[in-house]
Amino acid sequence: MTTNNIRQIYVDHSAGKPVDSRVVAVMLPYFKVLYGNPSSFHRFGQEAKQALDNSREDISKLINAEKPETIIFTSGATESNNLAIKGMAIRNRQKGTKIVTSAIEHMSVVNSCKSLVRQGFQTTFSPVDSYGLLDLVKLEENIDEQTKLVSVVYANGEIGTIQPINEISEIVHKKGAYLHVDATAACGQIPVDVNKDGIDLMTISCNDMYGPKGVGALYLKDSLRIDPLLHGGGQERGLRSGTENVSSIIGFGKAAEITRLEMRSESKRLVKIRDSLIQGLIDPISYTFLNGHPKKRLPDNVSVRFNFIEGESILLSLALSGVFASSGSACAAKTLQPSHVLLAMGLKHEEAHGSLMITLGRQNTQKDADYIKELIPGIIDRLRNMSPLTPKELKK
Amino acid sequence: MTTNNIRQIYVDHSAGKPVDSRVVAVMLPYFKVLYGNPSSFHRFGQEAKQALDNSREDISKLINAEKPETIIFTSGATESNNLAIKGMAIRNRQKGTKIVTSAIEHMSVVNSCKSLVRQGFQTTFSPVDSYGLLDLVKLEENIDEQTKLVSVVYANGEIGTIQPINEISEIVHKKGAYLHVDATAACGQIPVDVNKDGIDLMTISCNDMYGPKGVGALYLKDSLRIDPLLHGGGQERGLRSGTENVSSIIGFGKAAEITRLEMRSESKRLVKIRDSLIQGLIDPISYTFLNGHPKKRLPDNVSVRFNFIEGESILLSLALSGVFASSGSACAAKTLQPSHVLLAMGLKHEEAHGSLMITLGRQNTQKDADYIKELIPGIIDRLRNMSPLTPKELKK
Amino acid sequence: MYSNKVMDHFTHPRNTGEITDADGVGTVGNPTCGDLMTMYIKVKDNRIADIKFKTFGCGAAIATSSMTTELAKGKTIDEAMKISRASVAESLGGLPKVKMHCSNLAADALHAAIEDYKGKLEKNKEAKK
Amino acid sequence: MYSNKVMDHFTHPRNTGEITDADGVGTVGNPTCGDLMTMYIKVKDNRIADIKFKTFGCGAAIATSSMTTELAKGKTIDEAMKISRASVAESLGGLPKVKMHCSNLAADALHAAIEDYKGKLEKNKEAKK
Ligand SMILES: Cc1ncc(COP(=O)(O)O)c(C=O)c1O
Ligand SMILES: Cc1ncc(COP(=O)(O)O)c(C=O)c1O
Repeated sequence: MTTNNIRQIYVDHSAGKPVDSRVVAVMLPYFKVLYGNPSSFHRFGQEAKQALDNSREDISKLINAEKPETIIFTSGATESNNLAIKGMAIRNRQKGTKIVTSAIEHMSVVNSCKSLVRQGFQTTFSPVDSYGLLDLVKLEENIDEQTKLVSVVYANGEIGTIQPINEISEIVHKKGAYLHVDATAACGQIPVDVNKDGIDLMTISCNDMYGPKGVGALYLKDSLRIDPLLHGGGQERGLRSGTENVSSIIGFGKAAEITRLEMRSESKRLVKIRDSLIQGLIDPISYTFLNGHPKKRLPDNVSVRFNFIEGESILLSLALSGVFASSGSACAAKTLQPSHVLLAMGLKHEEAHGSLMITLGRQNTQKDADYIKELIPGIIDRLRNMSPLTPKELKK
Repeated sequence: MTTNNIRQIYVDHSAGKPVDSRVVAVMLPYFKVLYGNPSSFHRFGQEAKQALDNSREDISKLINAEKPETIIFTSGATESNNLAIKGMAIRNRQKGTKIVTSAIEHMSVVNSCKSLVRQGFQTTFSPVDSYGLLDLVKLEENIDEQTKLVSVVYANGEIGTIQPINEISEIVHKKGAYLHVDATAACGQIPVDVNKDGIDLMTISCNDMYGPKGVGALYLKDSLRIDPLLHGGGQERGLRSGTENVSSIIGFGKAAEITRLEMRSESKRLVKIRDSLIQGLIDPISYTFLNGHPKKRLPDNVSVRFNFIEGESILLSLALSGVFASSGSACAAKTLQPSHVLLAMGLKHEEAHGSLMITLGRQNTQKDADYIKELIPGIIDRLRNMSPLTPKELKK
Repeated sequence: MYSNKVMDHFTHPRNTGEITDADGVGTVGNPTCGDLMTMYIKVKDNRIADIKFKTFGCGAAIATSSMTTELAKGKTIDEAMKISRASVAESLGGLPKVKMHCSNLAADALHAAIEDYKGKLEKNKEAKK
Repeated sequence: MYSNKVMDHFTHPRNTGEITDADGVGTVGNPTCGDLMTMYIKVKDNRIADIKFKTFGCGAAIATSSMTTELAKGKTIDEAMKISRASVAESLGGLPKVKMHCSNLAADALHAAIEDYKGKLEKNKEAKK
């Protein structure tokens, strides 16, 4: 990292989070001392295996799973989503070949569904309202007898809106389908209870709980069966082969434990900062709007759009002042398309381009929010003055 | 790890290796300081991305790849094997639906091939001789016009035999197929050169080079195209989606660099210890044989079989004396089947059950070998005395 | 990802704003795609006497707009028509590959403004006839 | 993975060896599967006066063989027939799940040895008639 003297405020936590020092501490012995393969017969192996099982237990506790064995370790949320969707779809192909999902899913869900087209599956992307909440009436209509799998994001990290998973679960089960929930962004920020929420499969990300990148999990309800994606030595009850990423899984367990103990107070803290930031941007700056739901919202998420300007130039200006955030703008992404999530809520392309996502984390304080609130109006003003796109009343 | 006073000699390196301290050192900053997502626009992201590219370069140098972009990061050797085999097979299904592989492949190759049966593929497992060397005449016969993919292990970690990849490559290419090589155990121990060896796709494991578990790579020749296994955000040129396991990939790069610089001298050192150990077991103990080829052999691999006794009880006895190894015995494995690799060389089941695999590593010394040489005869003697399976002349 | 020169033009863009009595105005791009630029020119003795721009777009779009105005100012109409996307990018010390096409419209906007000016000139001549 | 008792019986197996003039011999298992056991018994006054075993197999196989001989020694034939796989495993403080079936053949070997003894007894009686 280039060092310079300006203050550095990282507010892109939905993209990547630092690993908690307590997590790193429990990982280190597994690099240098406890480096056995959990499949090995001797104590190096058996102690690694025991540690994996402890992590399984920590994670199952966090989500109130019926037993530790419901947790399958993967390489991350993307793999968990792929495994859940393809594994369930292919396992149940005789019973039905339609998948229903929402219009605001992460690309790992979208593209997993699309990859199944060649194998004879169809996917329906169920719509959301202007807050990003699933339209439950339409959802119910979309689930037909051919539908055995419904996949819904618990909360989308870009807009922060939290879905009514409980109600969705009732609809899905009434219709005789299974519910997969992508809880990548939600799990760790809000209480997630697979039991109460009625979830059959659930994607969990480790880095989103301040654990290492490169590891994730899929919760698979005890009685359920899926086809594996990765074939091999039969690890993870045959559902996910490959030598286990032991050190990271140990870190995952610790991250889950810390989250379970600290989430409630940390989320409360973040909600305050979040709301002060949202108000501090929307109130003073004209033509500025909140993306997503004002209340049913992830504690870390501030997603706003500034009309008449483009997101990358906002990010660039922020970065020059030491603030690192993200945008729904096409220019800031690899795809050169504005975020499909923002468009699904009914935003126009140019509105999506002007979106700014600030996602808070454990290191952020109210002071950071205050600094950002002071900083942004000037940036917006400068860019709008350069823009040909202002409405009459903004023109100088 | 339970501490006790006896000396601990870990000789199960083909199952798992400690992570080199120099590797851990370069990983740590990526947990706590450089935790950006490589897809992020700002400097946290860009510096992570730069670091990934540096690792790609280190790995491509080690295997003499034509350019860094030929390296695709995965979650490990199992995923690389799955991606290579399924990705190539499905991409080229119009051209042919037969896969040829060997009878001594790792289960991740075996089961990847088998998983394609449902999609209309067939697999032929080409035989090996009593040293575990591929029968090249049979291999050539097995490759027909329907065969677009041949997958061969560079060296199997259980028996240590190194295949003549160069000759295999000529046969495969003459027949118009592509060659995938599983170099999990080989890469890091012997010089591997995708260019000289004529390899089209190659699986590389990170832990096998004293890097962290949970990360691996697939070398994919520049002009080649495969179908992805994991769909999503389009990372790794769309061939492997999912947020990159940054810290581990950084460690992977460092591990590859260290390997490139130190492999030659380290392998020389190991070969000496290995050969002294092999001689020290085979010469004094009757009815004891080497598994695999005596010369074309991985530097770390000591694989022997003791007739009339069973491997798990050998392992147990060794562990009581502080030596941690592995066995081809069914009892030491999850499958309750003796190693298919040993059986493929023509061993009888009871011979396979009595196999002991010692795989050496950087921490092992000649002293360790001497200790093991002293220890084993007594163990074998004791167990044989208990066994009903001795031939006439061994009976007391 | 951007060169120092790009960052300089992004943070201190030259010649932003409108010319209300412009001799030529050119607009290119589309807000739907994330880029929209308007160039205003004032022509005197066949030279670009003054030039201003308004840009909706990313850092590259703003910097290329700024650089284009700097390159064009004082040039004859013919010389200004020779300013190309490539020469603008080059003057900025290069642009990231992904930005070369989508956000490098400023030269096009300049050309559009000049065409507009020429068109008006033609009309005036017609009118005078 | 093994209990202390299993490890004790593995490291210090009781009653290993053969009885050359055994009254009954029982062999079960198959080396192909990785387990083979032979039990030798000496019977006096309807009691197991001496017992020895030979076992090819894993730690569990050796320990259960040893424990079985210990349980059987001194018992009457009828009592010894009641020694089961479950009671052997229990006496050892439990066995790993995967080992419960494949490597817990010692009770079967004991029963086979007793059946062998009974068979011989029968034959002897027949012969005496
Ligand atoms: C809702 C959601 N699902 C899945 C993913 C994929 O996570 P990863 O890239 O870590 O595999 C993300 C990543 O940001 C996400 O936000
Ligand atoms: C030759 C070979 N290929 C592939 C693998 C699979 O490696 P992993 O379990 O790390 O994915 C192994 C593991 O030991 C191996 O020996």
